[in-house]
Amino acid sequence: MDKLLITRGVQRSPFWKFILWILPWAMLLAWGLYGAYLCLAEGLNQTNMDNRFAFGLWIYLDLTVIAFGAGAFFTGFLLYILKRHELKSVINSAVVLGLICYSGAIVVLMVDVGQPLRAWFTFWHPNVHSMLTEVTFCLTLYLTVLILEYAPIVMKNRQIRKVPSYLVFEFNLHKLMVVFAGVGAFLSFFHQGSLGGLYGVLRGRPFAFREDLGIWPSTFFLFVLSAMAAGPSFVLLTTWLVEKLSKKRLVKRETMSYLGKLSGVMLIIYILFKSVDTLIWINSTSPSSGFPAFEYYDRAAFGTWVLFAEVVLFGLLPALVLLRKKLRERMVWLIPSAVFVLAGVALNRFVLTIQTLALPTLVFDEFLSYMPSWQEVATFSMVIAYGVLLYSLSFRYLHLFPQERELTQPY
Amino acid sequence: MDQTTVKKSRYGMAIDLDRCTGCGACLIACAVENNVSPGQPKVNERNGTTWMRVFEVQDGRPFPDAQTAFIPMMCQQCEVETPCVSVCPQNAVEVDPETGIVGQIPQRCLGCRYCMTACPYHARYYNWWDPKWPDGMEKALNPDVAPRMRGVVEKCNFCHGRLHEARARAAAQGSRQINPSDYIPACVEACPVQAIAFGDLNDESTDVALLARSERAFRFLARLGTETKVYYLSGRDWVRRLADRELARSKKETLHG
Amino acid sequence: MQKGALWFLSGFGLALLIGWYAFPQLLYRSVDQPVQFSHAVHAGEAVGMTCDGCHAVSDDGRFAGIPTLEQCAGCHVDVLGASEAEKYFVEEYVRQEREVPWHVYARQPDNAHFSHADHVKVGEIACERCHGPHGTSETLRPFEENRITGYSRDIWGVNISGVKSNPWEGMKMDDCVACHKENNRRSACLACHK
Amino acid sequence: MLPWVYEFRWDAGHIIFLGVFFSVLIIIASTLMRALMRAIGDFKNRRVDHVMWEVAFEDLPEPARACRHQLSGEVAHRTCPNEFDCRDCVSHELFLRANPVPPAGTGPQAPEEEQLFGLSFPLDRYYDRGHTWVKPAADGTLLVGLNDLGTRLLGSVENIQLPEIGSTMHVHGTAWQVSTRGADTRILSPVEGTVVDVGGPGKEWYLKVRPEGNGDALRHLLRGAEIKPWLTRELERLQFALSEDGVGMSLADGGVPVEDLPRSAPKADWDAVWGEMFLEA
Amino acid sequence: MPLTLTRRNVLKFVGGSIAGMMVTPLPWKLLDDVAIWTQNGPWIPKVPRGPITTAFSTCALCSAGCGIQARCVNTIPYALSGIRNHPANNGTLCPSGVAGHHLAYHPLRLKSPVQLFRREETIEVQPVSSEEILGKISAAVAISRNAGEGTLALLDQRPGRSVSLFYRNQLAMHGRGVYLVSPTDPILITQCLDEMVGTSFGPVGYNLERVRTVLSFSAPVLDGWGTPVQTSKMLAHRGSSGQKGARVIQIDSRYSRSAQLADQWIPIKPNTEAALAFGLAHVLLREGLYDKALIQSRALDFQTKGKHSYFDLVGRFTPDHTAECTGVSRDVIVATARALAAQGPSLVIGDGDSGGGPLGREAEMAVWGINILLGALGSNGAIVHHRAVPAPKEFSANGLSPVQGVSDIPDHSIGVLLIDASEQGDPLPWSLLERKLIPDQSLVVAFSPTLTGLAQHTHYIIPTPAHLEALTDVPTMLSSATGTFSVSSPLLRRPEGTMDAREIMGKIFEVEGTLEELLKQRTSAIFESRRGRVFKASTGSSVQLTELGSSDELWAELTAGGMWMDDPVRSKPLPEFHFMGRSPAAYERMLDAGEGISSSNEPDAPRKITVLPYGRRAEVGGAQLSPLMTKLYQESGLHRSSKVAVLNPATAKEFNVANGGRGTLVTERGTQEVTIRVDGAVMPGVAEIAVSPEPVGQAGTEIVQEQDILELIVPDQAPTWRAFRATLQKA
Repeated sequence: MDKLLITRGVQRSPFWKFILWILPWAMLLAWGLYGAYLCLAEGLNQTNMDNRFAFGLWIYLDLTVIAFGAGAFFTGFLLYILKRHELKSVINSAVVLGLICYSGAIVVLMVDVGQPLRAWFTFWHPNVHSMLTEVTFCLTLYLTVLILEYAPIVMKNRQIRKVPSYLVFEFNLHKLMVVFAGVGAFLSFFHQGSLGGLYGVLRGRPFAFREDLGIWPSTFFLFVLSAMAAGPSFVLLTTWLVEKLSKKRLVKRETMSYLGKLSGVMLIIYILFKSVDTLIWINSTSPSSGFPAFEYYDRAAFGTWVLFAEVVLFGLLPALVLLRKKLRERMVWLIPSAVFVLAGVALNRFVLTIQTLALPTLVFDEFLSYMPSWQEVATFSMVIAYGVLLYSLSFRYLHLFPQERELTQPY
Repeated sequence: MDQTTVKKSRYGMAIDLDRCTGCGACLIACAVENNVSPGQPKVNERNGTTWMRVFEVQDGRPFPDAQTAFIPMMCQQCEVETPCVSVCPQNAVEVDPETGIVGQIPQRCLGCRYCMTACPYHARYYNWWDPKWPDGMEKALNPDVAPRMRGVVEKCNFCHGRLHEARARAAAQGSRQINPSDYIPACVEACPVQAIAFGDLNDESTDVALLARSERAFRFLARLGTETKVYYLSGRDWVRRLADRELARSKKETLHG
Repeated sequence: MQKGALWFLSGFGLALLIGWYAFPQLLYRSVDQPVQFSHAVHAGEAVGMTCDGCHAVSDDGRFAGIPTLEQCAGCHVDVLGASEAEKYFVEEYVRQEREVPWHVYARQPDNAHFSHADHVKVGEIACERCHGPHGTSETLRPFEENRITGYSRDIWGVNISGVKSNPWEGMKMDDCVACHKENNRRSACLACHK
Repeated sequence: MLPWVYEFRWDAGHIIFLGVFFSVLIIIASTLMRALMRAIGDFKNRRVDHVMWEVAFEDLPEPARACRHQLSGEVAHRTCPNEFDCRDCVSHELFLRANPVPPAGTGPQAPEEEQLFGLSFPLDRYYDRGHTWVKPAADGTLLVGLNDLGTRLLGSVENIQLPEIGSTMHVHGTAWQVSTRGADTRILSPVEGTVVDVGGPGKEWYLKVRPEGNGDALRHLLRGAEIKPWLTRELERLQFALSEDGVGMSLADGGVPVEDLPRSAPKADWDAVWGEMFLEA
Repeated sequence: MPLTLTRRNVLKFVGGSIAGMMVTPLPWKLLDDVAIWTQNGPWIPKVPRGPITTAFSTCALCSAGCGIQARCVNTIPYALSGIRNHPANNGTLCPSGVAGHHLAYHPLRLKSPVQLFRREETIEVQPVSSEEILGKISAAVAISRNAGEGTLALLDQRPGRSVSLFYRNQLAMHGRGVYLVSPTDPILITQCLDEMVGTSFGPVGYNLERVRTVLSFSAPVLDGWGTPVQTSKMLAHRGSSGQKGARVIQIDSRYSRSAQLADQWIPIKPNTEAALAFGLAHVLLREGLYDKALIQSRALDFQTKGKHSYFDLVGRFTPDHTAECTGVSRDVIVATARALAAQGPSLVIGDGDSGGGPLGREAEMAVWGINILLGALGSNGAIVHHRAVPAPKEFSANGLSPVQGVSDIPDHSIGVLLIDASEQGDPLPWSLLERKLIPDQSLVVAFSPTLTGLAQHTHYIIPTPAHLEALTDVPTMLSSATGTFSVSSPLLRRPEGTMDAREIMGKIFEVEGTLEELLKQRTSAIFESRRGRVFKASTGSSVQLTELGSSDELWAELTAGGMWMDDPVRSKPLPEFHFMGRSPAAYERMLDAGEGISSSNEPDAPRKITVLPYGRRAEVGGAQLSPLMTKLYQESGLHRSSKVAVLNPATAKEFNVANGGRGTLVTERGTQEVTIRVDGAVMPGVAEIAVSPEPVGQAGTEIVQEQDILELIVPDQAPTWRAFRATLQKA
């Protein structure tokens, strides 16, 4: 039965091996579900968040996975709108990754808010000026889009495709994918940006606050750019990982290299803007609200090394590597660079979510630290495990890499 | 009969830090008035609820020259670009145009806590626990203030229940205009040294309007530009320098230099 | 096609039946008032009481709501009439000095602040505007409680669809807001929430 | 959210924000509806077979989609853009004009044998890429059968589902279904028309079809000199598909492929091989 | 044509149902109702609904006697505030008072008598009948009376009440009765003055209106020591008021709240207050800054030939020597003495910190000595005579058992210990009381509404009505210039099963009568004295007592937030007195107190730190604290938890502990885990630790024993526990 669900002509490990692989992740998922249950049933006192650290691990996770999930929209946009057909071989994988990241983020958000049963109030009584409203609307819509993008992949499963109505619907839906790609790109632009805006608008947190460019703070645009840099790297890295784990070539090397190039280009643009933005912030935005910027880096844990790591180590460095054709064509350069790109973006999200809250605003207030509780970690792991499981199932039973068969056939 | 005949107020406070003894009567009175629950024994200073927090601050000089001041800190009722209002995704926070009071409606709140990250004064509190009172004490709750539930944010609203009461009292006499002495927040009423003045800042004759204009008056983090309506008073230079970090730093430099 | 449509339609029809008929039956729990009471008798010519004779606003602006036993006992210290309900009331409550656990049709939740003084004395709104003409009712209808929210059915309105056929039907926030908007009254959340 | 809901205001923020929201919602919904309507249209226009083949074709590895003119050597590399349906192919027209397909044995090449690599490929018929053949009968109907390679690939068939008489065939729709060794394989129909009679394994032919449409009906099928290069490539593909699993068996058994391939190599992943050879994803 | 159940058909049916559902109110109303459920669900506490009324009473949490105005719903108080113009509090209340109506709902509230069984860290309580306890007490009392084995002691944590007179009367009649008060009780401070004068000097109080300079020896003068009105007046010159207040100089080893608020803080080595007092007296004498004629004529031990005199004693404490003893610089000593003399009237206040224990008799006498030198006891001084509050005749002085401090009675002497008002008053280390009991034979019973404080150490507890449930009178405060009397009338109905202390004692001694009768008798006595003024809460103003028509009218006023205030009297001239008291070895004792054999002078043992426990009056006592306060105070950082030790950064470094880290304090009595806080304002070498109750959960059959820092005190160490040595280790 398992065999008949696997795409014809591709090789997958034996079922028992697959179960063995799934099992630990399923256990992690179960543990995470228990942690999340505790948070929902007992309340968020189960976490180590508090009135000062009102956002913690989860929001950090949300921001990071959504940045990583940007691969879905960016690849879709390049493939369907800009017709970069070389990306066809990773689009399915990118869509699945996007779906995992976004649905995971939304699940965690539902645990994170205190009143999930009233969360629909945001739709019914929206405050259109709130970045979070924008994020909520866009995330929900985009998740719908991702589901619609994922649906065709599911419908092309070997067994499901036998139902003519599904396949015909899939066929027609796929033909219109350009619309979803466009809508996805549009929505992603807004919510990736709004996630940045989320912190950029915090007038009361001068560490995060940035001047407006138009109607949005500069972090809006920085987030869009950094997400576009992270997305391809994430697709690249997961593909590479899956190749390593399944011991198969799934995607042409040129495609990998092309993804690296995309990351590099976006990253260098991002770093450029980020540097200008940081300079303006240090010299004007922050001091004008009574906060000397160097004080932010006065704390043992968050020295200027953070800024250096973000801009140079995990920014400029991988960008330059990825922009050089010769280097990015070699896996030993390409993969670590992708890791660095992701580390840089993850660090950026960390700084914005955690450091912002750790830093005091009132002169007499103190710098605070926060360590997530096991329930928070469990919920976090739940999303990771869910992602691995969904990806593993998709990889096994869906045709994620169209090039897989020809890459394993030498003619 | 229309709304325009009702006077628009801007309620504000002036807290004299040179008088405050840090006794904490204000925050207890506040909690009693606003049905803030005693909470669980596990509660600590970072995850409990107190609409008003009193900070003990020192001028940083070593033993035996240290000077101490107490700073009661509650919602500062920002008037301009109120940080928490614009961030709330579902309009659970708003500035009442008639009173200038920043209102937080727990029943609308979904508990995302975005407003808490937005507030520079850390004056917002989240109900990490189910509010619980010892047996029988629910009968002794203030009927004018609804208890909140777990998973929502709450904060000072200048004892709005008392404004309701004052309005009802005025209405019973057929008037729309409240008697100012009917509306005094619990902390103001409780302060044993009368360190807090409260009233309508629009009314030039009130104590609070006078104090707000005094030379001793300052506001915390005023450079954020949110135009808070809670003023602090101190004649002590080092206390006034606590207003923001730039000022605090300038002190250090003069000390060293 | 024909067969398929039948399945679809039967599902559709069943859903309609459940949604429009069974759902309200299940949603509300009907309870009889502990004592029967005739507003018509009390407000009628024979007795001639007015609304604020029992439901009074005090000098400090607080609304007394349903009268306490003390007020009722002012007259009903003994059985005055011939009705069974009154006899029951006097025996079970007045004599035993127990308060009657009335179910209040117009009960708002704790988080709503409603000043009768504001609306009646300043706003000059008639009682019937919100409470309907129950001052002429002969009996007390059963109290219907929403099983989920604990609200009285009057808050949502009689019609499950939310359509109102009389101005006094419905006491949800939307209804308050509609009237406030119409008359340009306070619109801040805190004006009515506590 | 809606104009009559409390807190809605007709200001720029609300109009823009909610305008965009509802626009996106409408776009998503209408696109979905459009896909649905099109799907229903496909059903009504009896394009289901066509769609299913098109999807399957899209999913074939690129080398499996090589144009017949690439196989014949006329062009170095060309992937078929028309799902192996050359009837409306302009390029095919051009290729043909430049280089008409000589019937086997009549062209510049050496006359073809009916036996190719030990397989029987009579030249009196047309061959489809899905290993079926079509032979016009005298009464104007078309006989459809499984070619020798196809027959040997499937070996002894356990179960076969032939269409009912009177049912309609579409080009590259499903002709019949075979299930063997726990795997289903659909055999592509090489022609369009109505089934007038059915045969089966062991008979001369599987189907007798009354063709529909004009004289182009057989234009997409391989014929004459095209057969050998195609078959050569098919055998290569088969060889690879079999070797992939590490079975390492050789196709030829003393020069001639064995009669029942599955029986001779039971360990091979026949499911994958059939998928590969019968162009099913 | 039968409807066949195929997957396709089921799907169609489901599709139809979903489509149909969408056009019914069900999903939408459900969505809405579920949201309302989250706003209004049964787990969310509901506010009471009912008539709102106002009631007046007097706060009995301490002896300030603040008038309280209670807003009540269904007659249950839900918010307290001060009565405007009330002479004690003028419309305000202290934090404890504001939350006073919570005390009836204390999580550890007892509503029926219990027997206690102590386990390792918990206490198990088992219900027992009050008859059983009373039977046991009566039996033990009889044994004590007849067999003469052990005394019958009653520890009164709120002395000065009318019921206290009743106790003293009964104990006196018993024969072997001992009336005890906490060593920190202000009554003992005036006893020191009596010892100097030789007879009862009579009740005295402070007239703070007259004072320009206040020198406080560790008394929490600005932190709940006086009435709110007095504290407010002392701070009146702060801020923008433009009023005049007193200059406050605080001598304190701790950077206490009063030290923080005072105009000047003089840090002093722990337990060297007596030396500083002598040092100040030295400067006053040397510079002639005292009334020589008065001293010459009245002081019997000022300068005596052949015997060590006060002059000799003080002569030893030159500013330099004093500086060496106390750690206060010579210049500060001289300047302070001069300021006291120059900026009079001055008042020197002894009285220790309520958490930290008493100063000790000698130090208190040394403080009285400065007051005498400064003329504070003179007719223009701040220390004024007043008359005792009139009492029924049967409580005449010779019918009363004498007031004794716990430290003043022999060890192992008590057979039966009854503790009244154990939830109130200042904290008392249990070890101090324990050693007064006959080991393994004594019976200890507390009368307390809650299972807190000293009550946790007893064998039985008889529950008494809680604050605002109880009828009680409020005695005069030490800082009051005249006698006062007010009555705290119940605002809450007391639970069945509680008994007030008068009822309990009545049953033990078989005396008829009720507390209400007792208080009414006292009210009559006051009314008949025809003295003083009465504050009426209803009008917010005071009238002459004589304007009231009857004793009942006075009773009505007193039970409704009113207060009776005696007329001031001219201070009696200072009689002859001894600066050093009258005990045989007075000089040596005083000298020892000054030179100090205090623990801080022992050779510096490594890893030992001086622990300074501290607390606040009426807050720390036996944990009579609203559960709200313990939580809120800690949340705001206003009051440290008793699990926090505050150290100077240098000290922290010395002991290798870090800010926020954990440490363990060890003495012979046990260990306590503490969290370290570093504060640059704290004196080096000490650890300040609060004595305050921790938040508690709901009471079950087992509760966790309170563990405060006082438990670590080794009983024989010293009569006071202001400072003790403990080993501090990094945990």
